[in-house]
Amino acid sequence: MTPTLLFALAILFLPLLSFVFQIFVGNRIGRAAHWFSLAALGITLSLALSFLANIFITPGYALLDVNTVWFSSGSFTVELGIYIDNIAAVMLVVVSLISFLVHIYSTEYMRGDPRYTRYFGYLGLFTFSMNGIVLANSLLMMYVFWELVGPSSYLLIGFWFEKQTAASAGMKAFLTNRVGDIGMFIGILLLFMQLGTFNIQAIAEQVEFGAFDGTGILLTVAGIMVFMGAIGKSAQFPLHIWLPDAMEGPTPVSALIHAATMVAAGVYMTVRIFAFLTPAALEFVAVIGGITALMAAIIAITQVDIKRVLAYSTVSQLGYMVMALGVGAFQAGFFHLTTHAMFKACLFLASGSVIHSMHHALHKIDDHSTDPQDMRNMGGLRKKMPITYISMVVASLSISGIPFFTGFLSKDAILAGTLAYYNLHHGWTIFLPISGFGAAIITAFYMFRLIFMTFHGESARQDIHEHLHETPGAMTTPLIILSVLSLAFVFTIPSTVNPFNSRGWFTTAIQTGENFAGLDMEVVGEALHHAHEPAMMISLTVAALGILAALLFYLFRVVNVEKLTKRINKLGLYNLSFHKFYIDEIYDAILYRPFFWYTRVVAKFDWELYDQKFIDWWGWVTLKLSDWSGYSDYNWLDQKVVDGFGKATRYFGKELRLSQSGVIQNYILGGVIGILSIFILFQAF
Amino acid sequence: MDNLQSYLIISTILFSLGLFGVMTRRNGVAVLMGIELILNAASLNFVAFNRFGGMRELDGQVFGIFIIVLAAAEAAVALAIIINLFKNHETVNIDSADQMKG
Amino acid sequence: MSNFSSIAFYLPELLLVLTILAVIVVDLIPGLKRFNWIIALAGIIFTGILLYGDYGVSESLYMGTIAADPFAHYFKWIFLIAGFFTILVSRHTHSLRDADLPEYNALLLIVVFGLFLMASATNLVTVYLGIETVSLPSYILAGILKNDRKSNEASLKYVIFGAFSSGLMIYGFSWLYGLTGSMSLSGIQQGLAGVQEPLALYMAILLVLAGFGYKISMVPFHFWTPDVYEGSPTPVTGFLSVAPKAAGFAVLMRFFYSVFTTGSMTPVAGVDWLTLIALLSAVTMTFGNLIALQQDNVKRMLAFSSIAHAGYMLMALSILSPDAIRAVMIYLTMYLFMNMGAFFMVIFAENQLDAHTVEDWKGLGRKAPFLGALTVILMMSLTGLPPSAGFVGKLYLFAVVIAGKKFYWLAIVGVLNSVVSLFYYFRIVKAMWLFNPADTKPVKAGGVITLSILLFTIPALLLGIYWTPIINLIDKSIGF
Amino acid sequence: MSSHILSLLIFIPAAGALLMLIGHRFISSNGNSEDSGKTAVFHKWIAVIFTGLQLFLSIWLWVNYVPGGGIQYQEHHAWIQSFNIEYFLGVDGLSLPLIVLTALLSFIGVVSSWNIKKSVLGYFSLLLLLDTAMMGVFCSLDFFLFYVFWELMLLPMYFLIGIWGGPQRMYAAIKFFLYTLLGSVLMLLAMLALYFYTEPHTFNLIAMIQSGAAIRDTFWGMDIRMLIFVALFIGFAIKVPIVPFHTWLPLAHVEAPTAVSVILAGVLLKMGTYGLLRINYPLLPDQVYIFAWSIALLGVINIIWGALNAIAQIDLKKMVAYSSVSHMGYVLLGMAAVVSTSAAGSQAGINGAVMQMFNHGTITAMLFLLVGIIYEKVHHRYIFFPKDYKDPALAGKLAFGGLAGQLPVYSGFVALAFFAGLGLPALSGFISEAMCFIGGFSIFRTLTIIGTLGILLNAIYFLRSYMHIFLGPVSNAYEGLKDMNGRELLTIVPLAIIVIALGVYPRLMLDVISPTMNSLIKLVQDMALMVGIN
Repeated sequence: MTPTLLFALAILFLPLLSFVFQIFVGNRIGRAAHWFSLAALGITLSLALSFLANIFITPGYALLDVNTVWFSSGSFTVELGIYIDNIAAVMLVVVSLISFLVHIYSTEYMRGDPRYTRYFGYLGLFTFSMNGIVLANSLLMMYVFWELVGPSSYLLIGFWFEKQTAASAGMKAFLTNRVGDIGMFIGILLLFMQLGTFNIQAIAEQVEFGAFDGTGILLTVAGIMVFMGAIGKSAQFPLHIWLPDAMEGPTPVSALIHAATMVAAGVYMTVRIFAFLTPAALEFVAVIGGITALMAAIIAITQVDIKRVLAYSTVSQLGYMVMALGVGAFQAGFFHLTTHAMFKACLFLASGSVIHSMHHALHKIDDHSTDPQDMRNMGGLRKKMPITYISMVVASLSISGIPFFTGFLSKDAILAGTLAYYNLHHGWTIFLPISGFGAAIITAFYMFRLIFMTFHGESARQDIHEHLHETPGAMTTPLIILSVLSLAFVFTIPSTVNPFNSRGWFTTAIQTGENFAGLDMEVVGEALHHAHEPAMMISLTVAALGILAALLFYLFRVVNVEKLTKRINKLGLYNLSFHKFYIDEIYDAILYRPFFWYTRVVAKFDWELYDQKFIDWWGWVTLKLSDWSGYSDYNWLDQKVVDGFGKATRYFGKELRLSQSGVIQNYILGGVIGILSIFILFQAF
Repeated sequence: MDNLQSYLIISTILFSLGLFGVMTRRNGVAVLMGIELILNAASLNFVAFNRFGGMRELDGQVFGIFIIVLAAAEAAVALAIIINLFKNHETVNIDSADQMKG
Repeated sequence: MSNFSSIAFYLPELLLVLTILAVIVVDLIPGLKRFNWIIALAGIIFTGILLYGDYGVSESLYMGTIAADPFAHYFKWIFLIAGFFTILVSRHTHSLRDADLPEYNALLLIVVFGLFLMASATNLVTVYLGIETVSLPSYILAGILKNDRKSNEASLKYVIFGAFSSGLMIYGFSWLYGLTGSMSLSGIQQGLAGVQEPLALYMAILLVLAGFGYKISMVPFHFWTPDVYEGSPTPVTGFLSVAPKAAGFAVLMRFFYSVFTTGSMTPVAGVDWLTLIALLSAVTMTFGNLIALQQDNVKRMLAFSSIAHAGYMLMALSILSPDAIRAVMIYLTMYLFMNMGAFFMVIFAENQLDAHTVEDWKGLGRKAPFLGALTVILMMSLTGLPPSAGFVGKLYLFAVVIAGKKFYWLAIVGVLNSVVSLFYYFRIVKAMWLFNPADTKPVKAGGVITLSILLFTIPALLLGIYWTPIINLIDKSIGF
Repeated sequence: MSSHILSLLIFIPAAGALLMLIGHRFISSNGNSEDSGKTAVFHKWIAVIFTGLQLFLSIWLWVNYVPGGGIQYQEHHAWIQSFNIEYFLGVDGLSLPLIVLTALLSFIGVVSSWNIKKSVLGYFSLLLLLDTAMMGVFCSLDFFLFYVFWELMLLPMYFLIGIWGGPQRMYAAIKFFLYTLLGSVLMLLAMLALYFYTEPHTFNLIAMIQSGAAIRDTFWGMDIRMLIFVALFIGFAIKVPIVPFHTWLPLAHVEAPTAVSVILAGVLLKMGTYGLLRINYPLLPDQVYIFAWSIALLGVINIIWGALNAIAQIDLKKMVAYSSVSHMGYVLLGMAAVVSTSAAGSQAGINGAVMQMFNHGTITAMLFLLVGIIYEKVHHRYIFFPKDYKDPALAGKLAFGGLAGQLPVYSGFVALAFFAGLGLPALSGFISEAMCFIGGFSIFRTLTIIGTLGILLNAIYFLRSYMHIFLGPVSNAYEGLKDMNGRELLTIVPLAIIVIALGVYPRLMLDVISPTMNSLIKLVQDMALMVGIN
């Protein structure tokens, strides 16, 4: 076993070890048990960093590619394997870093929770599943870990299961994801049946050598099917509904889910399978991403819950990433995944810090009815919580796409991609840049709306305000680290310090992806290059516009927001956004309710009709018979229903026993009639 | 008239009458009589077949006697039972014995 | 064989006659009166010993009117076993305490003698004689409880229906005689080869079938069965449900296989009585089972079920092959044990609890767990679930039908009927075991009853696990 | 020992039952049938010891089994020569997992029945008799012997449900009995037909494979092979149960005592599919080709129909019962893949089906045990109280809630079992379900795609019921509930370990079964060619 493999396995299994430890030993140790998890994640992180160091030496080369038979029945073999290239190495760092920071943060955030140690166990399980997805070299193995993310998210989102909303949210996340998983599974089956392998590299290779001939419709279908998994996991329209509800989990969990794990898994998977997505499939991907990005951004504008704003922002940003992959801006998509992980984690943890503080303050004044997450109860927090404030501003600038911050680099590349795509295809594809830039302006607006409502202005509730204070070091340290990582130079040094140039170690390590399914990456690259400058101009402008609007609306209060809202709402637009386009309600009306109604009907049919009355059909027949024979009345219908078969036999038995009249001469008559009828019967035939 | 056919016709009539009697009479004794008619029809057949069938042996005639003997025994048993019926039901109407049915 | 030399092979029957006489005579001597059942049983035992001496004999006796062949020999064992245990158990039946047991034993022995005659008859006269010898004492036995209205009614219905049926049969015989000019079965078979009037022959076959059908309670000549079975004293019912039915099948098989069948095993000229039997079989078992479902009186239920069993056995006879005879003989053997065992159990329940309906049996299993467990085995066997004798019997019946490759539908009707029969047989089991009794006071049966039930249950189970000896015996007994 | 190990395996429980009956006489003080405390303990320990011994033997069997070594541990004696009935036992990769499963679940069933109060002697002796019959079915290689054991199961089952069951127990018991008997009598006819059509006549299932190919006949214009296949199929389908022959199942499961539900769902259902694989497949391979699509269709219907019904249930046990219907659908889908032209597909399907049989056995056993545990604690098992509940104040209301806080260990195991049930990777169900889908997909694409809906549907009812029972606001009605005790853990933990072990390392099972199953595939495909319909 080479050290590389050993390290990789350690990265995979250390978090699992943490899980096992916390479940079986943790609660006997108590609070101190978190040191075990911290140590495990710390080692994981350092090992991941050691992999990252390698990518500077040999870019574009698989660090590790091992395979072993998991099980086999002769012709049908399933292999397990680890494949680490630069993408995986970067992703590993992202996952373990965020996870590690969340661990640290949680030691304070979750202090005093009755299931404290179990919480750390679940975090371990989650990290394990995510690392598995990253390391997997085959679609089936990826699917395995993909599915494992389900229960880990279920446990974490529903961690405070005493809250009904939390319990439902966990379930909703799991089930919504499963819808996508079905598609992914079918896609995997299609690929396997066609190519006989689950291995991603092998699939790509076979596609390259023309395993799917002809128009490639099958490959397109397979690609879209597999991508359905990403629609679920990465909360793309129309399966995005689970993500905002997932805010019911503890805030650090939200940070983990929304920044580095679960939702990133979908994008990561799309990155992995990019090589064999056909142009048609990519078009589908791009459209889904575009819709998601714009729609989620619009919803985010009107939310008042601090975490919900961030949640929709996540959906929107994920839409960006997916759209990027769809338009062929492979590098940009993955870049955005990485940068987003940092600033979004920072945002969530910062909001958690605010909520934590609010919660304590509310606790002090013995107020249990006020929602600690509602921004309308905040305001003017920046003096009380300076570190939180600064880190949040940094992250907001980053997400809004302001130069010197990471978000600018990656987002700009994506916008360039959409523009390039339009330049190549024209027509309806104008939707993509519109969506991209539109979402960009909205993003800047709602992020700064959030900042201003929370940290600036007057405090809405002075009584709370008095008791607020900055959170402890265990919570602020991760914030500081993450806000530093949201600065652009982190990704560009040592190549350049030019804030408008994204060239750096990252772009060197992560080359433009290959596509064997018909997309000419050179053409795409060329178009990207040309679109770069205009995109930058527009994006800078829209970001500035967005921030400006937020300034006017919420800081300087030049515009009366309430009035504006009312005016807009004349068309129902505000409500549309506030109620998230009514998608949950629509699903409820056209999917959930009819479905459960249907299951009840099925069950009723199965038992009460099919089983209990099946022979009511027999009964009907016998009823007719008895009508003819004049023997019976309808009374028997009222009698208790026995079973179908039984009923009929009993009924016939009852009728037949009438023949046993008790009068001997009837018996003789019966015998004579019998013999005569036999005689006639046999003569007739 | 002294041919097989006429005997057979008579025996068939006897049989039918017996059958009719068995099926229609209420009185137990009358029913028994019906049965006797059926037996006599058979007996007549045997004798007639024996005579007109050109058989060397007299086994048909013997069978006829057997039938008479057994019919007598049967009648004895049946009458005893009918007497018992009368003891229990105060009637020889066989319809009265319909306690068991269904 | 001449009359005189025939006697050497007729000793069992003669001993039986002597026993009958002895029982009657002893009954007249006051001091010895109470020993007559011992004489009866001893007579049966010695008859059995003599019968054993005749093992393997195949002779035609009394100028071809009676056959001492392995076939008859086998059936005689069934009659002896049934007779022996009926006499034994009757002494311990409470309802028979007031009856005139001496007469009763003599009558039973006469029935046994008649059964012997039926099984070995090879001539129209002896067939008729045998059937009547069985029937006449049976009428009296059914009504032996003179003051019991049900018993009286049973005997009345029995005698009228019986006499009527035998009348039909004898009328049919007369036509057969007329058509062929012969009284012996072999003579009739030869004579039938040249018969030109299929209609007359057909009518004759039907009439004969009526007579035999009455003995085996085949639809539509089954009507007497339930009433007679219900009204008769239970030991008599048990005996009637097994022994005369077996004899009826013996004579039916002998008659149809050696009279209405040509030498090359095909039905006689133009009369497809095989299909007729198949139809009657289907109707009989369906009818018996469906009505049995409705019964609450256990004896009556068993009566209808015995009709159904006759239907099962007829199923095999719709295929013309030696295997069919074997299958019926196996089934009758198994049926002897399981059905009589069940009737003994009914006697037990009547004795101890005055139980007549299924309702009365509730909780009996808990009061008498041992006998309850045996009943489960008996019911299992009657239903035909493996591993039990009843299953093996059904297996052979179905095997014949399937091997015949002709009446698959009949096999399906047959198995469906077994399923239906489960329902009512297990009503008894359900009543016994699934309900809690009102009081859990244990109920003890007398030693004889318990032993009889046990002796009949053991074969009902063991023959379902290993039945090679029976098969070997029957294989040696098929020759007419 | 090795030459008679299968006989031992089969008859050890029966010997235990016998010992109980004999011992009862000596131990009970008054000779009464009712149990004193002393006799009850005696019976329980006899049951534990004998099923434990059987379990030990079955594991020994597993360990010493040589994968790919054909039929092993054969015992071959003449039984009824005149009918060519043999006492022929043997084990191959198809029966071995089920034998171990039977022994395991019987043992667990006995342990889980520790609190039985009502006539202990009867209960445990019937349970052991049932054990003997089940073991016999899986060991028999003679059709007649197989049939005898098959039917022998019914009787103890009838009593176990009928005496120790719930309120509708009598109805459930007789319904189960009639339903299964209906199936098995058809099987009897088919068995006899096979016997008489093979030359020389035989019940030997191995010999029949060769001679079975020669069966050619028609009856009323129908191919006799098809008739035989259908008769056998219905017989087995009722046991599986395949929709529409499934309605005995929810009732029987719900009414049966816990241990019996465990055995019913864990072992008895497998007999249907086992029978198909053991008898229908090798004997009538051409018919398998004709019916493969229908089998796949029925499988998919089972998956969907069972799951839809499960979703609507408010009785936890009924839900689990319907989940069995759904899960057995996977087996059928996998089995249908035997006709797949792709070697990988057919192997995945058939091997997946056999693994799913075992895995469902363990998972559903866990589920029923867990339902039994909560039932013992609170004496009901409603998710929601029914609308006509005896207490009108509770009617229609949520029955539990927030149990996860009160019973952390219990809820943890339920979560494990539920996740295993909904096919979570790393737990055994996933592997076999995925293999069944892969197999099915290789030949019946559309059907399988519809079938994959089951992935979602199964998750819905498991998660919903989990939420309603264990999550949400804590209900005050069940304060002071105790978490699982040692005995209950003893029943659950082994199953949990197996579920995880087979989920992580399926080779444990696959390596044992695949040689046998692969040769079965080859046999079916080759024979079908030979018979000429392909």
